[in-house]
Amino acid sequence: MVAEGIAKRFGRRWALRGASFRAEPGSVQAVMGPNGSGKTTLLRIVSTSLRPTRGSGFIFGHDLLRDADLIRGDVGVLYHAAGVYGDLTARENLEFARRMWGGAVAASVDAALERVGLTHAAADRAAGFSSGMTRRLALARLIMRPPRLLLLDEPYASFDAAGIELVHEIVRETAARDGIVLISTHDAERSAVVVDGVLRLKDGRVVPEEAPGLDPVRLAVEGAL
Amino acid sequence: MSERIDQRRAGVERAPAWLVVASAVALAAVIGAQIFGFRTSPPDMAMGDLQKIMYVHVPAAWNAFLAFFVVFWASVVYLWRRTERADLLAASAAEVGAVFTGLTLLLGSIWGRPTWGVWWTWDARLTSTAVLFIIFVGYLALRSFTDDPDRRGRWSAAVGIFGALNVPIVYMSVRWWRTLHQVQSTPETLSPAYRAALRLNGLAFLLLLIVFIAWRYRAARIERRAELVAEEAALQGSGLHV
Amino acid sequence: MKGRRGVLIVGTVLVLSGFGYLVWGGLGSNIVYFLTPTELLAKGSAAYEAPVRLGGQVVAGSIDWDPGALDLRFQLSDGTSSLEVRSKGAPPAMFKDTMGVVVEGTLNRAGVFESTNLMVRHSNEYTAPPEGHRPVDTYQTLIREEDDG
Amino acid sequence: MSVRSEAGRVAAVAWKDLTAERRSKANFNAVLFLAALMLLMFGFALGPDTATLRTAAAGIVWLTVLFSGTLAFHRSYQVELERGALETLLLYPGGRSSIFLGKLLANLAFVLLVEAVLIPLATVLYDVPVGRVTWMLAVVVFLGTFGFVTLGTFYASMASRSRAREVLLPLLLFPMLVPVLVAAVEATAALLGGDLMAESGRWVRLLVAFDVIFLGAAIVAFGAVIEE
Repeated sequence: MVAEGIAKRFGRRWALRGASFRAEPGSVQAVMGPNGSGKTTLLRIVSTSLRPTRGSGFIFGHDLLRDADLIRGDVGVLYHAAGVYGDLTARENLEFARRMWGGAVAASVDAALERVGLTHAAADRAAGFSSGMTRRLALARLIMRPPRLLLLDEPYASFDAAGIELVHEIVRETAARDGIVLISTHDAERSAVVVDGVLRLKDGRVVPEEAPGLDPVRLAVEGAL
Repeated sequence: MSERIDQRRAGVERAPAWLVVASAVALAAVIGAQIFGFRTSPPDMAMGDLQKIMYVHVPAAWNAFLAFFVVFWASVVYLWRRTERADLLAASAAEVGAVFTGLTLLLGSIWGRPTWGVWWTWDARLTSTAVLFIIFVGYLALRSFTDDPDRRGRWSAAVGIFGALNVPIVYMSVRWWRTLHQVQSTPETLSPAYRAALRLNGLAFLLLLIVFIAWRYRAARIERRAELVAEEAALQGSGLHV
Repeated sequence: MKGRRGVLIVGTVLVLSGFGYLVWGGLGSNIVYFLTPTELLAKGSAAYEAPVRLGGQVVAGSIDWDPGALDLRFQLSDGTSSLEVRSKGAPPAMFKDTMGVVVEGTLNRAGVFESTNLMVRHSNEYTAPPEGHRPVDTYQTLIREEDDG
Repeated sequence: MSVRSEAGRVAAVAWKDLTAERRSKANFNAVLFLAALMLLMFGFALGPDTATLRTAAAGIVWLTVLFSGTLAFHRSYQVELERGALETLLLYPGGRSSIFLGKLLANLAFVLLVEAVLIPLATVLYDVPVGRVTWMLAVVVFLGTFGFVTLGTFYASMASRSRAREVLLPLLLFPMLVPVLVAAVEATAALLGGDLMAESGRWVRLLVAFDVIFLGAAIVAFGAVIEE
């Protein structure tokens, strides 16, 4: 994955001002930076949800702008807003996702619910879920159809220890399949156990790492400061 | 600070010579054609000098339709190629077209009062012109409510295309619905005394339309360029705001 | 990309066939804007109390206008048969003998057409006056008639 | 990207929207109540004269459907915007026109259900005899509603994400609906009035052409409109 000079403008504000980076298949990158530095925007652009105002990129050999349709099927996301329909039950939410994928899934709805520990709540409406449960439901979607490009936005928020372990399992599985993982987070300590490198964003640009190959734990700790 | 200066510099850029000349020619053509119309055409049998309204009303209507055709065409090009120029051209043509349509409606109303006895009547041509006017007012409103240039371009292109597609259907449906308005005048039904003047005015207004669109398009380009310059400044500098 | 092209083709075909149907589907031709008195009378008993548009020419000398009661009666003819039309309210300025008019309303059991809306068929001809004619006269007559209404 | 898998996606979106609607019900009841109220208010505004009401009935019913149905279109996109669902929805593979068609079907079912209550109510309130023409009337109602819902679903995808959404949707949608309103009202009125001038067929054919044209344009343009 290569991104070159990605910039995005919202109205009169630049959220990104020319971010460039590359990520190899099988790697896990932490995207770090203070609030408003453009982390979420970067993930949304890479996921093809947003078109960059400027810049270009290639993901798995596909042009980010021209072939967004081809990239889309390989992308899995876990965002703040979980993309869960409150009026549907947990099972119906996953059933909807399965049908939108055309029925081809790696894990069944029940298996996915089982793994994220929501079997007991399968028939409950998602509107009544706690935010942790809602995000577990979104994780179940990632389990049903493992993506090649996994994008996690603040994945540690509202998860308990078991939930975080589940997130890390999914991250490791994706990397093991030669997928790419980008994790936007403030929590350097937690992410340190899975990440291979850090993309540090400041004012909408990537700050170059002065010495690549440093101990990821140290880098991560610095990022938190 | 530097943004302001750049904007001003962009603003004082001189208009191209052809546009200035063409504007002068268009203005002279409209005045000349109007004088020609008043001089040469005798008062109409039925409505007397009121017929002179035709020399503005009809050319404005023709050219408004032409402007909306430009909107349609430019919108299709924008959705196809995503070239910003097409979006700006569509917006310029829509603005000028809306003004011409408004003029047509206003004069038509003034003309209708003494001849039909009413300011407004629910016939095919009036109603479809009014609907067309509202559609493109909606188009302009949508543009003003949308900040992101990319989204603004895509949305207004869709509205422009739908609006243009709707025009013939509106016309057909209201034509069956009410058929009070006379059938379109053709050279055969129009006395030769009026024909030349009407054609001359049609051409003069066409020139006016082109010049108006060109000026609006130029202004839109300058606005965009100023925006881009400011964008560039914000990109280079430390502030996140344009 | 392949799917998008498919959608583009299907959509364009739909739009074009819709317009094709409008233009060549015979929708525009053989439209009956109004029935003539002969046609309406031919409907027999179905003609009564059903909303229709009736068109024809005002029979010369048949206009009976009562400005006080805003009551207008005249004979409408298509050359073969004629019907008595009764209309409430002031007629349009251009309403006069031998003018083509279209009225909307229903035929009552008494055989009188009760009009709710009277429209003058406005000619699309713009004619220069013959030599020596003073168009101002015609024009002023129009205004005056309209003021009366 | 076969036709079959796209059809599956259309069905999935329609099923999802309708299930959500069935669960909450609040929206359906609110729209229905508003529509019934409008029928009553039109009655009061036009006076108690049965003949007047009967003549105006076709126009009143269609206008009521238009005003109350517009509320349904916003909700159709509101559920997508509440928890960032739209972004996830757009990441599913396949064409965006399937999302449009799915939403179109759900909205169509919604408005037709409202009409199923509204129209019988109107025939009672305004004393309109429909016995002889029920089937033709159903065809006219379906075609008119289809055109209305096609444009409504399309325009709401923009208006509901815009700043001035309450104003913008009617401003964009209503002038576009003039032909469908005219054709539907005229066809309905002609049917109810005995159709002496054989006009209803022509209006029905115009409605068909209208529906086809805007369905075609909407599925092409929707992809460009919905993306960010």
